[in-house]
Amino acid sequence: MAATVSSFISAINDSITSNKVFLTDLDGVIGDADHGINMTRGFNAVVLKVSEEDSDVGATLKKVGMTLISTVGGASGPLYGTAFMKAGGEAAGMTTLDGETISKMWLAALEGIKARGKATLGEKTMIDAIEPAMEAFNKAMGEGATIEEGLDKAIEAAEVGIEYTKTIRATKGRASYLGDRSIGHQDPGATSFTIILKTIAEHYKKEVLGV
Amino acid sequence: MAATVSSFISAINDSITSNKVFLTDLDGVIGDADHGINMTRGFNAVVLKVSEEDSDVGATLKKVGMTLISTVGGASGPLYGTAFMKAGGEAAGMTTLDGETISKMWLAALEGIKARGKATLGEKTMIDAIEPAMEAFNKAMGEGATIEEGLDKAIEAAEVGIEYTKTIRATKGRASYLGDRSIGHQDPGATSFTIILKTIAEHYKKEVLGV
Amino acid sequence: MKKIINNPDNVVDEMLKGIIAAHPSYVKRVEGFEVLVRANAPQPKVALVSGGGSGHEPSHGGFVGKGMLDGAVAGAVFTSPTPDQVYEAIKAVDGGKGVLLVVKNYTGDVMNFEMAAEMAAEEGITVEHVVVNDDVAVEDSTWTTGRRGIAGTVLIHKIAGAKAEAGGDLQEVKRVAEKVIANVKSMGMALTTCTVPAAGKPSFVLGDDEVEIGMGIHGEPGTHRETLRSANDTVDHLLGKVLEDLSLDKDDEVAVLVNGLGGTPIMELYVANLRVAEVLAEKGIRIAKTYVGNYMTSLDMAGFSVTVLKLDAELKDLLFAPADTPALVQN
Amino acid sequence: MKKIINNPDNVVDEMLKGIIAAHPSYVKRVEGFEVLVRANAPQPKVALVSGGGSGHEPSHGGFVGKGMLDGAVAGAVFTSPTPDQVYEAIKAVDGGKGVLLVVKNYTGDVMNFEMAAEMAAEEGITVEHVVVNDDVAVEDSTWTTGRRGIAGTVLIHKIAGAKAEAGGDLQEVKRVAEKVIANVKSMGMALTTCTVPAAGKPSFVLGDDEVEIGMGIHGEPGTHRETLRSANDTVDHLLGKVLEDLSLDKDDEVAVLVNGLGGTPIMELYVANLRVAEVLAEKGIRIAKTYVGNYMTSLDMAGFSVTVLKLDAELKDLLFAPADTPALVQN
Ligand SMILES: Nc1ncnc2c1ncn2[C@@H]1O[C@H](COP(=O)(O)OP(=O)(O)O)[C@@H](O)[C@H]1O
Ligand SMILES: Nc1ncnc2c1ncn2[C@@H]1O[C@H](COP(=O)(O)OP(=O)(O)O)[C@@H](O)[C@H]1O
Ligand SMILES: [Mg+2]
Ligand SMILES: [Mg+2]
Ligand SMILES: [Mg+2]
Ligand SMILES: [Mg+2]
Repeated sequence: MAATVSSFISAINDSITSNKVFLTDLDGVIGDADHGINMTRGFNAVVLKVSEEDSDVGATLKKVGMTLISTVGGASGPLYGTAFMKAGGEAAGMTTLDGETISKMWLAALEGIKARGKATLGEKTMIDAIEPAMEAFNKAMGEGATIEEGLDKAIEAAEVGIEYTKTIRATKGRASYLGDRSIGHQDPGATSFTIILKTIAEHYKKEVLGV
Repeated sequence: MAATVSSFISAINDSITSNKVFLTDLDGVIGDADHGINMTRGFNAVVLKVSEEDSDVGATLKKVGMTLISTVGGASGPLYGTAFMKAGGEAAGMTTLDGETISKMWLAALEGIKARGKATLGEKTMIDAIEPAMEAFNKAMGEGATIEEGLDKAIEAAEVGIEYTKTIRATKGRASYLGDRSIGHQDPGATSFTIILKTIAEHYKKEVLGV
Repeated sequence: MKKIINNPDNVVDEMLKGIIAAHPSYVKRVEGFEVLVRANAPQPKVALVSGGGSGHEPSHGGFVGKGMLDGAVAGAVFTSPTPDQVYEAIKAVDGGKGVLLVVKNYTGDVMNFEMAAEMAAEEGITVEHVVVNDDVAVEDSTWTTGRRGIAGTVLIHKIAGAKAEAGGDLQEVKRVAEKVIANVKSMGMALTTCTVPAAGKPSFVLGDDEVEIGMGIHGEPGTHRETLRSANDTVDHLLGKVLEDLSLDKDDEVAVLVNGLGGTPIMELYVANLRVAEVLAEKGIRIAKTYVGNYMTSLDMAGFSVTVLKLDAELKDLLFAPADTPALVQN
Repeated sequence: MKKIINNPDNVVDEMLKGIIAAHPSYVKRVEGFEVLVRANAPQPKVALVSGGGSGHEPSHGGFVGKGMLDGAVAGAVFTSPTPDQVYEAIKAVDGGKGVLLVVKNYTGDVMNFEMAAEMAAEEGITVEHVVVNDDVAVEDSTWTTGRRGIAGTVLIHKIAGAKAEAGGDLQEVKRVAEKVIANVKSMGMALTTCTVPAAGKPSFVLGDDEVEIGMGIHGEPGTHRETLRSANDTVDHLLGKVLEDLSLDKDDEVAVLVNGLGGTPIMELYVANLRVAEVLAEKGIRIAKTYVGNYMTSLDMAGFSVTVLKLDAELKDLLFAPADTPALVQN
């Protein structure tokens, strides 16, 4: 596997940065118009902390999580930060990942987010993309799919999750203050997660599979 | 003479009120955008103080002047107020006016304004309309003109005065803070005076001469 | 975007430096962090720390000083500060008697302050926190995030700060803060949008005579939009909602805060205050103290909020206690 | 026009009532007039009266109280008050030791206050007046009206007010006021226009990234328009003009006022203040005291002004003397 953790992180940074305005605009409608700014600030800081020498996936993701926690702020900072730290905990000492490890990391990340933010599925948060995406990935892997097939299924499910967030009323996060007025608009955090997921899949296909 | 002082005042109030926005806009360009508002507030108050029973021109104009002083504020309040009071002083006890009295009243008003505001001709103030208008009136009367002919000459001169204020730099009043930037714009006070003068002339022709 | 700034990325840092340049006898910086503490901190008393995203000035840095806050943590504009920043503030102000965190009820603030409290607890510092949720524009429900914290927060700073200054222990200071929270209600409205420097454009768009009722202090939408009404009608609506929630009786005493959102002239706040005073007088409710001005702002947003705090003897005493901070001096 | 008002015709009256409702222990109304005086006026001391058009809040009513003004006269918005109003203020505050009028240098203000002084003199009240002209944006010339009075006026209130509170006689208070006037210089700029309620529309129009430099506080045009520059460049320009006129030497002491025009957030004022402090530090000029906030506003105009007052021992003492007013409390 030629692609380093750092190259994944750097790809995520690029796609988050180029979606800064888009994510911020989404947050402007039902939040406080900073989600893209927050995430960009965080990943810009993360790429400075991570280098090609960082081969231990677990340790590196923990560093990513710590950096996100100390640079993003807002709701997304502790949540994404916790997610990366928990995921890193499942990959301690590893230099490559298999499907099973990825599933474990994903679950740990999701549980970390739920514990920190006290939200569950259907509250119009990033969970509405993360959880169905994880389940789709697990299902595909259970059916003998490859990692890239699993990721493609996950992306499909995350996109369905984004659509779902449009249909519901927010009960957690800043959009919850809007009550019914939050209906009709997609959740910024579910969107940023889906962007990250897509970037991971693309980067995996390009750098690892070389397609 | 059928027209009462009060009917003149009321005509002036009408024309000032309908020029409120115009005068304010002129003041917005080189001042603080209130001249029309100030003058309207003043004459609206004046009409409430003056009635058909006020037959003594001098006493009535003094009342007008006092009311302007206590309602207009700004620069134009003391100046117009003083002008009406001084003019009234020349018409004490009179119930009709002749050309000579009008000349005396005009001069007293002008001198009152100059004493109060310490300005002279050519400083881009109301004086640049009032003084040439008075001189044109006096000249016409000296040549044997009727009052309405004298007023028409005065209006012509006042309008030339307005044009003149466009060409000069203000050295008195709020527009003086602009220095050369005041050039090219007409003086609001010279304009309001000309409106008053025109109204007097029209009302005189309509109500006194019946034309 | 028209702002007196140099670079959106430096605006919080430069603002903090500008505050210190103006008020060196009141506040100093915890070096390397977006944290202001009392110039002579720590004090031998319970310490109060508040904070949140920047853009609400003078909150919170302006209220650091005698009788109010010991530390203020400034996040990026409208973004709650990170746990490490809050943790540094806690460490800097702790004088051994514990630290109370005054947190406005936003998911981000709550999480970041809680994480900081966990970090401080691991270092052996006693930390408690209270969560302010005075905004009656938001439906109150235990199933959701609940209500936002807005301008009423300043009254918690004032009153809990006075209790700490008077030597109250951490539990007493916390009890007083919670009593204020239980008795303070607010609601606001916006005449215009605001512009986050890093975003460079308005957070939302309002029509020429359209206003947003129940607006949050970060540009979050409120309960609805309507055509601008008279000051009296607007106050009647906001104050009505506030009073619905407070259950005041005749002869009850209250404190009033008519708060400007940053872009509204003080003239208009006083016009609004007149109506607040009239309505309360009609109901026989007595106003012990009124604050009018920019206390909890939303950048350049025009608009205001009305806050009413129901007083009892204890809260009233503490409200009237002296305070000496850059943004509020009271004898 | 988006304003929190009821009727443009009542805005001054309602504002004054709103001020009194908020601060009854500080100010009361001279019934029937747009005049606020100290709640316990007259004092057995020289009385200070200031005023001018409304729309500059908290000037001037907000500075009525111990150690500052005894009376404030509120004209219509941006229109100097009439002589009878000023006269009522003089009568209400005179405690037998004479009255000093602090007048900003506008033709209207000067004439109306002078007429009031004449009326009061006829009643046997000793009245003096000083004319504030701190705005260096305007060319200084004895052939013209001279310079405008802007934010520096507040420092005259503070310092001459302290002298009166300390028992100075009318001539001493006037001398101190004139010393401040000789040593205080200001210059401002506007990011946006302002809207006079009775006019109902903006006083002028600025392009999207256009600003007006040297703006007056009534929306009068300034020296020129330019494209918005950085906070630092803007401060360098304004402060540069101010310092050109003050001839300060290394180790001289000054007071600084970074004044918001009403629509500018405090955050931005502090960013500007940082640069003011930096520039003065580079020149070795010492800042004894800094005020940052909305002191002399122009309705909803966004923008700010920079004021520098050169201090000597007497002025410094008086500047640091206590004050207790609705808008400025100083221990
Ligand atoms: N309690 C929560 N649990 C999970 N996700 C949440 C929660 N609260 C907020 N979020 C996510 O955070 C996103 C907002 O992030 P951001 O705008 O950066 O923070 P803030 O709301 O503090 O401004 C939301 O779109 C939502 O997906
Ligand atoms: N010193 C002066 N002498 C004569 N007229 C003056 C003087 N100063 C100002 N004016 C007149 O007053 C007008 C402005 O009046 P107004 O706008 O009502 O007052 P203000 O300037 O106080 O806002 C000017 O257009 C000018 O004609
Ligand atoms: Mg957000
Ligand atoms: Mg004017
Ligand atoms: Mg945020
Ligand atoms: Mg005026």
